[in-house]
Amino acid sequence: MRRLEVPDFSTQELMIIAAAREICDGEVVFVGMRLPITAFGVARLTHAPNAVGLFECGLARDLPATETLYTMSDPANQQGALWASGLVPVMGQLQGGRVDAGFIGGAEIDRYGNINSSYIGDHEAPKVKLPGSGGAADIAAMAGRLIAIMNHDKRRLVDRVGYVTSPGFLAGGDARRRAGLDGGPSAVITDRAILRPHGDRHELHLASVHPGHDVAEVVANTGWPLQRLTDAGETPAPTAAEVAALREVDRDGFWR
Amino acid sequence: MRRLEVPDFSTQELMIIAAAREICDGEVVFVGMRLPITAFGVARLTHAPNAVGLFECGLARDLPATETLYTMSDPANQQGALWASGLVPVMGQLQGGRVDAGFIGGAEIDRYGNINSSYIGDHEAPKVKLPGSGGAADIAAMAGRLIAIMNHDKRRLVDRVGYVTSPGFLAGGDARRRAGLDGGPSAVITDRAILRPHGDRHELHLASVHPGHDVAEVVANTGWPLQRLTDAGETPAPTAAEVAALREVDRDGFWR
Amino acid sequence: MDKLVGLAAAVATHVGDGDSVVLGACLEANIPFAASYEIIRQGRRGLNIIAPISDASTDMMIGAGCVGQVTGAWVGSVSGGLGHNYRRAVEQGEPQPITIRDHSNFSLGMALMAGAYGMPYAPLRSLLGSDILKSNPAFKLTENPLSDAAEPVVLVPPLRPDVAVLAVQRADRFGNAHLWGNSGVTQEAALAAARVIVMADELVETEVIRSDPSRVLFPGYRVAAVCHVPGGVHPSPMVGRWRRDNAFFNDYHQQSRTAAGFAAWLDEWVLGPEDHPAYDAKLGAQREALRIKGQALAAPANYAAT
Amino acid sequence: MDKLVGLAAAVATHVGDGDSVVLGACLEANIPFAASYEIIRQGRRGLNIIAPISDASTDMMIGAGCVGQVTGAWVGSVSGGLGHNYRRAVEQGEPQPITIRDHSNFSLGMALMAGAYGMPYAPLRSLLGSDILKSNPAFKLTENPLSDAAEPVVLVPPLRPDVAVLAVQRADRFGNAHLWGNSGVTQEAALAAARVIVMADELVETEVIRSDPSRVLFPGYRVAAVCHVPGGVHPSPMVGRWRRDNAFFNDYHQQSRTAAGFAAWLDEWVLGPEDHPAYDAKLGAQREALRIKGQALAAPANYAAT
Repeated sequence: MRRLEVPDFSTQELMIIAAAREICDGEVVFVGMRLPITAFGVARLTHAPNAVGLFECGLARDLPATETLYTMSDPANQQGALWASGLVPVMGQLQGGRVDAGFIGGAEIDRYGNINSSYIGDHEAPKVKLPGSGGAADIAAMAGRLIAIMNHDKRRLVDRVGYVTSPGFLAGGDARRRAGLDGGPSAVITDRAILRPHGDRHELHLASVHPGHDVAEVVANTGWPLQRLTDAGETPAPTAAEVAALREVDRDGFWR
Repeated sequence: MRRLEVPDFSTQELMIIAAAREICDGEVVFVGMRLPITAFGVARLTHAPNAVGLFECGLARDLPATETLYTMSDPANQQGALWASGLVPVMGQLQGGRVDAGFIGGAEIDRYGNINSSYIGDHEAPKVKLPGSGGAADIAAMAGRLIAIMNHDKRRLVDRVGYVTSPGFLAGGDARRRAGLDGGPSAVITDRAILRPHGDRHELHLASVHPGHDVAEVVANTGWPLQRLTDAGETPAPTAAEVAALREVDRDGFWR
Repeated sequence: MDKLVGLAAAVATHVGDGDSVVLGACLEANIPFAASYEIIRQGRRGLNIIAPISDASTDMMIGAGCVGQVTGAWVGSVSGGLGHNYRRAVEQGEPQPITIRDHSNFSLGMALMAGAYGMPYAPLRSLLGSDILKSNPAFKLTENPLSDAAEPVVLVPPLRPDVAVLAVQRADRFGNAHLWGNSGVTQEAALAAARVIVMADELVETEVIRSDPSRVLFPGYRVAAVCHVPGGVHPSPMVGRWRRDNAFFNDYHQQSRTAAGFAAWLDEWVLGPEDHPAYDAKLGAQREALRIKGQALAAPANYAAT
Repeated sequence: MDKLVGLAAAVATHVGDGDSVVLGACLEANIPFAASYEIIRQGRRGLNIIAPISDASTDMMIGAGCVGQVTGAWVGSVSGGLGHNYRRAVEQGEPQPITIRDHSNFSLGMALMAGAYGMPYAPLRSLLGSDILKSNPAFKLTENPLSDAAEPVVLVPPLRPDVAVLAVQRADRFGNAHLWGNSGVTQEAALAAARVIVMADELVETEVIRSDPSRVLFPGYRVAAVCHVPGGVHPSPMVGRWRRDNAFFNDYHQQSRTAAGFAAWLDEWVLGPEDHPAYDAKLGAQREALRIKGQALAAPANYAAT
């Protein structure tokens, strides 16, 4: 795993802590797997002790699992859950407007935050068949706001995705509203930076650059002419409390 | 309770046994409360050992309850049930075409088997406000066939009901089909007789007269010119096995 | 967050005049009568009572003048028959006129389900041919756009109640709750309502609820208040806890035949006792006779992860 | 009616060529892999596999040539990533082309719910703006007829599968079953399918199931066959019984990178062992290491009526 110059945390740990900061106290969040579920644990231990995580397999959970999860349906995610139910009752909370935020990943994201996790190339004769939406299309469409997690390179941050699995701001401007959707992306957390939509066009702008990276590098690795927010600076380094919380959640050092 | 000339069973017991005969083995039946649930117990003990009863409160049950029920949600109907769920999953079986038959009562029924349990008089200024549909409208609309239980007098068996809570054959003929419904009433069991729909008009005809009653009396107590099926005769008296089964189900002698 | 409060405080805080309130989501079982009584005591007015089948609860509240609208499928006394206060309100406008939004049980369940899951409406094959489509203007008769042949479909608008009061066997003080036996529309009501009041027969440690998350019908974070009211469902039954008080229902049904009889009944059982403990004390030995003393325990289920 | 049969007989009787089959209704848990393997052994062809997220099961069946269509939201290996057989089938038509009916998890759940409850369709606010509406022609974009303002609604046609294979912790021989932990779309699939095969990790007396009817997700009369297959969900997890075999999934993911690697894997793990007991024996100590030995029992629930 690549190490930053600052020796106390890995890039992935910084991404986790940046993701944790996106969760507010008391919120109901679709946290999904891998990085976001760890971020959720950090948020609970730091600034968001009353946040609740939802999982599309049918679970609601507040306490972190007792061991590293490989899937959201692992027994360690079920034991001690707040609610073990079905997909429809839990994802129905999204459609009912009862979910504050959601995290998803994907293969590609574009300048308006649209995400593709289905097809590279023509969907009738694709070059690459990706696994598909899972719950991502639902979370992107119906969560109060969306946080996307991506690796930052030009093949992944593209001008326009060829297939919109999970809608962002579509063609930008009021296109999302016209399609009948509220919400939309609020942050894209990459291994180099954080992007956020800006202004009426909702185009993703550079919000901050992670320690050890610079603006030129981020721009060079983005597939559209990336603009900067006026207050764009460096992503704040993790605090001691955040790192301590992460080490508590990530017992096995999976993300170090 | 009025006794028939034949001393071995009451009118209500005969109605219960007649109702039990309407249930076929292996069927899934909305049995409701009072008389039909007892009939269901008799059917299980005689010719339909694999019938299953559904209750709109969210229950499926095969074994009779261990004590007399006052409501379908009484603890005695829950303990030992096959399935304790919600209203939607259970009534959804009706809409899915998975229910063979249903029993309902009501305040009024008409010559085409439409039942009113809502309003006597104009529904905007009714003379009598009845309790309403409960699940009756659903059972009448969506069960494979409907068995109605009524007391037989002219105020109850009327030419046309003023308000259709639970649809029968509506205006007769193919009116029910045109309204988008399959199924329909297959029997009306009263304290004097059994009526069944006949021919293309689906008008209720006299199918059999209970022992101790006669055709003229039944016709005189029916609110439309009641016609007879060509094979109309006497309702077969309960067999010894049927009476024994009923006495087993009706431990407290509630129906004697 | 500790949500444990007294029933009077929960009603005062969360049930306002004119609110739509689910009372009796489990059909004949687990009706939160103690909450109905408290709402009457506090003199709430103009409520829209939502319940598929309320047994006598809705009838009482109508007679006490709390109700402006009934959104339901059936109002009366399940073992008795007609609801006398319901009749007086609709037929004579006494104590005041009420509006009825007729439903069938299934259409009401589907309406709450649509509210729970944010559906724009629920499409229904039921109610076709029924005059419920005429007496309740909320329904819309359409054709199925996915079908080539003519296929009528009834659209049921979602119900999103202001409050749902839900009685459960046990809950913790954070709103996590276990309910078993039939659940009627409990899950849908809890997920559709803006505010949920849980009325727990037993208050337990949070570990008890967490030991069995599949017995949780709605997540605790949706709950606004938890009230510990043992026997609060009386006279309705609750499996494993309370038998139905059939005699009490029959007595209510007889006394409520006249407005004066109902007023006397209301004075004796609702306005007289200042709260549920006083009502409970008045029931005395009758209440203890209804307590379920047997044990028929669910087979153990193991949730271990390792 | 006694419905207990061997898994091979259940598959032979109830799963036919061209059938639509739900395999993996619980998302990553309780995937009935033993049934997937048996379907492969019996050489079924042209199946329409329905599952929101199948983990590796659908990928295997595609590689084995059993699949003509996938109706799902996600095919791959949850801990590994891309589904290599899925890719080969779609990108190169190897071993044969397949049709994809794209869904999101929620649209698939709603489609099965519509099938379960006989709804003419499910109206959805999700999928708006998504190209899933373009690549799956089954969806229809409409306007909400109950809304005055323009409000787009996606109509999802119901799914009524021919067969659903559902893994549960325990069942009796009559089809009555208990499942706990997350349930995914198990209830909807069971109620929507024409035929249900229950794959029970433990076979119990009917009294065990009747002791807790609220833990029953679908009534036993809807079940066509009960198969007693301890550990039949391997390599997927089942709370209280089996941990996930992460190494096995990873090994599958690596080996299936090439068609030849997949063929070797298939020979070793599916075509080689003649049935589940043989597969189980081959796993040997690895399987026992996955067995959950701890106890974390659900708090008792009393169903007594008196």
